[in-house]
Amino acid sequence: MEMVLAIGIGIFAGSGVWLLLRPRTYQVIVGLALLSYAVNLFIFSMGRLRVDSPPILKPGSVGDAALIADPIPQALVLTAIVIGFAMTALFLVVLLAARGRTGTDHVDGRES
Amino acid sequence: MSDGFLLLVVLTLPFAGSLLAVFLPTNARNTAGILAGGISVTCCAILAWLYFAAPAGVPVWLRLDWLPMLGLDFTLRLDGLAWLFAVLIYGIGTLVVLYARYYMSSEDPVPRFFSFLLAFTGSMAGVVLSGNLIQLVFFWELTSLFSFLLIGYWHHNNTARDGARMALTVTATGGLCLFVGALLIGRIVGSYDLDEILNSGDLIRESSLYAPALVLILLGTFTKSAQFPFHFWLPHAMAAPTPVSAYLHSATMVKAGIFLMIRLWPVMAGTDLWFYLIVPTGLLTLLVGAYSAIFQQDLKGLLAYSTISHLGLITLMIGLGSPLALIAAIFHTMNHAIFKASLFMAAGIIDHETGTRDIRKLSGLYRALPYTGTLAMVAAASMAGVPLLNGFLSKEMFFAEAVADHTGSLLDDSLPYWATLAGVFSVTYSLRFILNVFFGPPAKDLPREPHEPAHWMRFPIELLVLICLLIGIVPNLTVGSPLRNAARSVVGPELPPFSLSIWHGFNLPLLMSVIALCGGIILYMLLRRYLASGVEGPPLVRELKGQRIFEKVLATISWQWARALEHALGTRRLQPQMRLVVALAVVAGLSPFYVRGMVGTGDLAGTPLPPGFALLWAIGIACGIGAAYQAKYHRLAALVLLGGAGLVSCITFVWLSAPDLAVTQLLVEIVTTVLLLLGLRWLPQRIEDVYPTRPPPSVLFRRYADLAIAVAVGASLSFLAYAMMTRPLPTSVSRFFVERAYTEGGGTNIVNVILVDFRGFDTMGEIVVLCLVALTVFALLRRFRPAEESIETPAQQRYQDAFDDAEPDRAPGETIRDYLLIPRLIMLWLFPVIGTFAVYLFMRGHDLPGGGFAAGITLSIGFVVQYMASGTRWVEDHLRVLPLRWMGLGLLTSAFTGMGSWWFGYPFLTSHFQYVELPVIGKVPAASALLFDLGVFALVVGATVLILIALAHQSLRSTRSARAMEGE
Amino acid sequence: MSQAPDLPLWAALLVSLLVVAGAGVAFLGSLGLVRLRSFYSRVHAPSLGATLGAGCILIASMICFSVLRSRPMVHELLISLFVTITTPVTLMLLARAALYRDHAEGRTNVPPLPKRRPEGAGPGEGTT
Amino acid sequence: MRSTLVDHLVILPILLPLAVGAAMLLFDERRRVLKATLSITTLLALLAIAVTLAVFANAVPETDISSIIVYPLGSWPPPFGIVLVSDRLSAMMLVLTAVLGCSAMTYALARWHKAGPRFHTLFLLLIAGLNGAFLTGDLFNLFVFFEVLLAASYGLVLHGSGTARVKAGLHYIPINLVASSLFLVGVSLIYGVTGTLNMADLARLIPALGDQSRTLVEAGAAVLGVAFLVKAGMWPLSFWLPTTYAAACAPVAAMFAIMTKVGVYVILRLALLCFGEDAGASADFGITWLYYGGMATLAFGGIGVLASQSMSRLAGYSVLASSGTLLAAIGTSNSAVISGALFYLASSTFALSAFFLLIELIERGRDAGADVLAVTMEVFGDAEDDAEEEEEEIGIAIPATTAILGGAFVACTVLLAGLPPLSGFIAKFAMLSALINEAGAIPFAHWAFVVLLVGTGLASLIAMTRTGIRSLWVPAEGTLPPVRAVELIPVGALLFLCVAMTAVGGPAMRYMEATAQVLHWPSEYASDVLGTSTTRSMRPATTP
Amino acid sequence: MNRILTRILPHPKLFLALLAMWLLMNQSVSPGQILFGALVAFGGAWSMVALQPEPVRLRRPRAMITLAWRVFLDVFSSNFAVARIILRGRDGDRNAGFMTVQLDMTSHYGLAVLSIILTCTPGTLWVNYTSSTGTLLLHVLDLVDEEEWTRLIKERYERLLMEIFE
Amino acid sequence: MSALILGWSLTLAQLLLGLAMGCAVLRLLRGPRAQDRILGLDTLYVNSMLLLLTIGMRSGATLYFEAALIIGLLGFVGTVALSKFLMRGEVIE
Ligand code: NA
Ligand code: NA
Repeated sequence: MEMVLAIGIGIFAGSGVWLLLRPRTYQVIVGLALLSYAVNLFIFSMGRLRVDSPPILKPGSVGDAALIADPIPQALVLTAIVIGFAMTALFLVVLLAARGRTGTDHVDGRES
Repeated sequence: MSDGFLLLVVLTLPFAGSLLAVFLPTNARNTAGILAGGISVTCCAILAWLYFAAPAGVPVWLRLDWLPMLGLDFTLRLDGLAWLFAVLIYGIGTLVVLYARYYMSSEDPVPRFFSFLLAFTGSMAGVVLSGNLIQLVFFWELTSLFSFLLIGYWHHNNTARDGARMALTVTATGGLCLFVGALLIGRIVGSYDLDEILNSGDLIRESSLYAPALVLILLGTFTKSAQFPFHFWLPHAMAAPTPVSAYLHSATMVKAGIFLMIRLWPVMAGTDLWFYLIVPTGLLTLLVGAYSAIFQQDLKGLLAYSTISHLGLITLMIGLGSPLALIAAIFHTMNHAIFKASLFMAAGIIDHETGTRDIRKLSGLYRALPYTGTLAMVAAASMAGVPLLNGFLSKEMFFAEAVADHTGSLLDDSLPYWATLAGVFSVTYSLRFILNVFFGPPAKDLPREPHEPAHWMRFPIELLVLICLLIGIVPNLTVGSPLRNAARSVVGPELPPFSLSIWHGFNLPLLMSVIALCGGIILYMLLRRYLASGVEGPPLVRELKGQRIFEKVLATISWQWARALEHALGTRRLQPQMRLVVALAVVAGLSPFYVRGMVGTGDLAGTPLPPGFALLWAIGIACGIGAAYQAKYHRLAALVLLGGAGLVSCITFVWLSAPDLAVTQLLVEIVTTVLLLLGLRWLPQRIEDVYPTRPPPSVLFRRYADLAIAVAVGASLSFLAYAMMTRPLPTSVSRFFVERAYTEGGGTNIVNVILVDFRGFDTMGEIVVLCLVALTVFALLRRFRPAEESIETPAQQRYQDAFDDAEPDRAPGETIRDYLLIPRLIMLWLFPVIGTFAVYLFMRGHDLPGGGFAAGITLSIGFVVQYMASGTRWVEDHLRVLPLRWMGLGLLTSAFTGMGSWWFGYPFLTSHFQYVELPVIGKVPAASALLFDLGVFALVVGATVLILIALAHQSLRSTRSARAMEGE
Repeated sequence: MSQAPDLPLWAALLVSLLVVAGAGVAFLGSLGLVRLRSFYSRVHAPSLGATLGAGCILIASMICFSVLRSRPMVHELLISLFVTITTPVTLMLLARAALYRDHAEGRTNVPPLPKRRPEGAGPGEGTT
Repeated sequence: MRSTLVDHLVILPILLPLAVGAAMLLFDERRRVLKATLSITTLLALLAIAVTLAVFANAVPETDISSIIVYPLGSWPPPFGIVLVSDRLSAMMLVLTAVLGCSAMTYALARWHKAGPRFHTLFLLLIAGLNGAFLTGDLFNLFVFFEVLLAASYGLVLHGSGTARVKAGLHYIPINLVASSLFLVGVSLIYGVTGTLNMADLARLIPALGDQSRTLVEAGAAVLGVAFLVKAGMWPLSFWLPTTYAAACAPVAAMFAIMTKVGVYVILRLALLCFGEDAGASADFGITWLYYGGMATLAFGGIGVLASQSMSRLAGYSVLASSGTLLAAIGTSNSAVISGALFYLASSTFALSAFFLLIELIERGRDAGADVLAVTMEVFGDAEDDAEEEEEEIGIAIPATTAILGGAFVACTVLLAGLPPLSGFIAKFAMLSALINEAGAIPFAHWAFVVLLVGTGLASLIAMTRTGIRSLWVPAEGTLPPVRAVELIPVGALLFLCVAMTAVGGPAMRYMEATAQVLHWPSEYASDVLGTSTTRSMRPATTP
Repeated sequence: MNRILTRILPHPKLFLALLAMWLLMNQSVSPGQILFGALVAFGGAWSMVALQPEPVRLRRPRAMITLAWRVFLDVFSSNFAVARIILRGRDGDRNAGFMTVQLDMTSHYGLAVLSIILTCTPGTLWVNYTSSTGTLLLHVLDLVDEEEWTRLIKERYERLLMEIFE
Repeated sequence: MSALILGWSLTLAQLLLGLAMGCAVLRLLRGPRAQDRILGLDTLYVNSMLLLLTIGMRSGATLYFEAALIIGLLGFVGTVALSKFLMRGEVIE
């Protein structure tokens, strides 16, 4: 599983970066989204992989860290997801505004 | 008041006056003049008092705390040398003020002029009075700055601007070199204190840093004192008003360099390096200056070059390294200041009275200006070194030193010849100044009819010429004592024997003087015809114009090269920048592996791979690569594929025990899809491919490079992730959370307890981000201007409306009504369902997957569904959605919940929970964290809805504007 | 991979059967997406997974958890309800959007757009 | 833990602007007076708080570190919970932020706050983000505050709209988003190896790491470093910066003068805390790169300053030069150089901020295209021809506004070039003096740094006089720029601070020295932070 | 009485549905959950007031049950039918095609339920409904006998639906 | 024993659902028209929901149920938006 996930992270990141380096704004926003998937999974993987052991306690019990998935990376990913969403929205609007004002969808605001 | 504080007064009075003058009204010529004059006179008086009151041979001191940790105390130090220079500064300063009062037009904003002048005076005084080398540099740079303002005083004139800029550039550059030189001296000596430096001559001369320090300091002094090849700024500084020229180029600015060389002479002179750096420079300056002066057509230009020449002479004498030469240098500095100031003022009067300074136009002025003419002749004679005048005395001393033996080198031996030649030149240009201007036929076509100026305008010249005569005739009585004092403070208490008398008998120097006088007259005769022809500039080196070269070099280096370099080393385009950031990140991230060696996989047992998971990721990979492939031409396809990739990562979260992440990711996924679609409306069809056939090789190469970078990033991240995942988890802080989530955080969903309690502050920041983005989106869309092609309603709508219109029985809009008839009904009824679901997600969040964020997004999806089903107008007619309120209240709720703990004396965000026992219902959890989460919920609803709705509103706006256009 | 929950044999068998059947139906439906040749035919495919496929798996889930928890666990009903309500919305909207697109592009193999009187609005050829 | 009052004071720099900013969302956009009053009051309060914290931080002898205030949020003890840490460095940054905030906001009240919706909220939240970044002692919380300040900065860059701003945003945003991704990768990697997010805890753990773990942590730190360096504007990660800063409206650009300093601050803090002398095998990790990178940035900044046609770009490149100076200074890992650099940090922040405000005032009413033409004329035109014509030798009376603008411009020039009499000179002197007085032989890199420091100063001088002469001395046609007093006051105040820093340089410099000294005792810092006890056991919780 | 009830609790059926949904989601019928669920459902019902939906009239519970059973059977069998078509191979959908049905029902809710039924039943797809004419355009995967389909829809479903909703 | 049976059958079911998703993605990638891709995404959503349910059963925990419920209740929103975009050129009018 680790290998598959690692490859998956790599592919998402690679595709994202490829798009980030493209000249069209829409490519960049898709790239950013892909990159953020990769990064979220990467953060998540820092807690190592656990199947069937979600960080949710039985009511009234003191948890045992050895038995459940590390909750911290999950909390971090949650924050990252939210921020990533916000940034996608922001960049989208900026790219729309740029498209409207410059008449091109090139990232530099002019065809080069 | 102690003597030290008197020094402080001497230094600060001009600055205070300068500040005061700024606030004077523009036309307050007299007030400003009186202010400036009064200050100068006061300072002179204080200096005079100090001369008599202070004990001889012991400097007057003042030390104030400034930056002791950096070895920079505010130190003032007045010894004989400083006194002599200070008197020159303030004495001539007084006369210049008086002169300027009459010279400057009444329409001129004179207070500004006097303000700059006073500040400059103060800075000069600061240079000579500094008892700390860094402090000296401090004032040194100030003189550059204020001289810039003075030279550029008539800044509406191009020449003034250029002259000022050149002077500043050259002298400030030198100043920076001097600064570093001073720092080196400080390192050698271990102190910047002048006393300590002056006591460390051997240490300095033997240090390995002596050479760089000396070179740097000399660069500073040479540029300031206009030594060849840095002399070119000085003639161009003549664009300044004449009082400024008279002041800057006689007693002050240019003498700062001389002063510093004399100041450091005891500790730095006496080496071969000193001799061979300074003497040739001084000699070249002396000759080039004098030679150029002969051929000047501008009166002030002639004086400027003669100044250069005299500065070269002084420098040369300092460079010789003998105490006698030094005394001669000090003496000549003084003499030059006196006669040159008077000559500049005389030139100023001529200019003022005739309206021109062009020697070719001037002639026979003696008739109109007999008095001024006489004064100018005496001063010029002094400049030429005619006996009975002060210039003669110091020049004799110079000749004597030229003849004396210093190093025995060829240069040393040839000095008498060069000195005589310079003498010849100086006689020639002095003659030219007098004969061409005052004698000959009366000038015609002068811009103004000349008259003798106001008496008080002439008075400074009279006084200075009188001093020339007095010194020239009775040197010992007049300057003997101050000169000796000054010399003692440099050379030491024991001065070599020297005599200040007019007659030393028939000797070699006298012969040289005679040769110079006769030679000068002959040369003038020979050159008369040539000079009368009106050619500008000296022959042989006419093409070698320092200013032109300087401008060209400066423009080339500071503009063309800089731009080329900026272009080569930087970019204004996004892609190269992005490439660099990403590539550098990869390099940086991998560098530790290169340095420390590779890291293998860890020994954590791998998790068995279910085939479904492998299949899932095959799909994920296909989606990821597909999205990357399609994003250019098939935006919608890319969007859909992106959704697929998101779904895969969401399922991965579920598979790997992160239900909260899965829930959140799914919801965000949905909103993002809607969001991007809302945006796609405003992205018109892509323009045709830039490269319809095959892209050029450069583009292909860039693509391959990008591909390489992308692969590198992917591989690195894969590698890192794999390396980490196969390593056992370290003892982590999460243990603390796991153990306390329920007992102290009151929730079983550890992730949620972390988010709202343990690390609630992160969440708070996160919702602020969301809030900010929503506000930004809102603000940006308020001014949104869609692209040309997308202003119209979309083609589909036009097609459908046209169809409805064309059919006799249909009305426009019927298609969309029918289209949404049933979906709308279902979506309408889903609103309370989704709302209920949101509440459910919210309520269970603390114990099970869910929480404020997920609930907020859910509710906002509920809103969006209504917008999609019924349209913006309809929804806003029926529901009052006030996103900004939601956001504000949400943020405040979270903040105030956190602050609630203050009430109980705990830090911000300290949570409180307990179970409340209610009748019938039983135990109900009442955690402050829930309230905090409520704030999160409200903010998320507000922000998400605001973003989506702001985008959705654009459609309304565009139809509105389309309608408005039709109406026109 | 962790162990699946320990159910009584009958339940395990029943659940297994339902799960595999449901997944099989869903797979068949999705296979239709690949194999059917016209878009309008393909739109039918996902409803297999959404109805019978989902039904089987949801029932399996209900049985599984009810047995595990020894009390009726029927919240899966909600999913089936929601899926039933929402799937038509999407398919309907999508099919009609496709229809209008085809019209706008002047394709002839789709039925004409609705007019007041259905003049010979017979069956169109649904294949491309 | 010390007195409760001071304790809660630590969180106020974050909380106060946040709450006020949020509350303003509830008011209608048109209630400008109310909003202006609220903003200014808040910012002044923040200044007071920041100064109090600085005074408190400085109240103990220089040799004592325990003046730091640790504020455990939620009463969770470090390293588990998030802590805020206020020491000399943080407090100084807070003061800078508050000063810039006050002046930029005052300036904005003349006109800019009306140029787009919700300016006050955006601005206050930016302040909250900055303060959070300066105060937090937690690596991930730092990320969050970075995002807060970036998100606010995105909004503010775009404030006022217009093509140039939108185009700048189109570069600024994705670059920073990528940097944020790198930040996340770095932080999570570090967490994955060490199991902690607390900076002090990290400092405690890093020396004892195993070989392979160390390599992985360093990889994380390096990636993190790239992210910070993007924000700090190190060459070649900084090409976006001049354009962005030039495009932003004046008060925003003035506030941005501290944005690069956030990156520098974090690098300074983390480099010395986690990779300082105590860091075992990781000691001085990456420091050489910082040194050379900083110098490259400094050089590039200088080149850019010379190559700039417009004043705003010039200012943008000056920001780079300032960043480069600071990064290189950190790279020397010499306490004396760093203390000089801290002084420089304050001085250059004030100067750049004032300059950004000033530029707009000077350029107001000027034709934008005139700049390009003037430079080209100057370079290629024949100066000799102009000299021939007779020129008026009577000065022109300058209107008071122009005179004030001119004076302020000269002050900015002097500051940026590092010339006397303002604080730029003291700052440069402190750094140069420390470099040259390095014990033992002066290394070559130090010489290079000295040359670059002096050289960029000169470049600034040349460029500034060129542009200043062009815009202030060349007789302008047309009307006077409409400048309001409320716009001049902040410029004056900032410049006055620079004068004050020169005049009372002693105490200021002593503060910086103490700061730099304390930064070199990471273990003390770590034990102070980690030794903080909380009253958690007494918290009012009932176990269910 | 009824009017007073709707003043306090509009959309009582929705209220009950939401309450049921709440309890189902929470898998609990504790008094606390019922109370809170009622509260939420109450809010949900009131939120619907703002949206002003067309009023729903439901009658004939027996017809509802009959309909549900029929639909269940049809869906079940259609699944197999469609599966067979899919498995048939490349041109399994050779009989697919569009057809129109003239509907008499006008209740939007009835139409909605009909659309759900038809779309949920694999093999039939509700494509377009023109409200002005009452014409329904269907796509059928196995369109061998158009009459048969028309009859199925009109008699098996529409009649019952009209009983329920009109 | 029963766990083994259930385990294997769940694995098989997951495999089948994975294949189903694969088919959907194939359509998603191949198109040829936008509506085909949207249909693919919709199918993908339904299949993932089922996959989530099987994962839930394997874990024996109801914690993953909400994720499936979200797809069931809200999964259609994306497809609706996409369809409406196809039909009208904009999502919200
Ligand atoms: Na000699
Ligand atoms: Na169907």
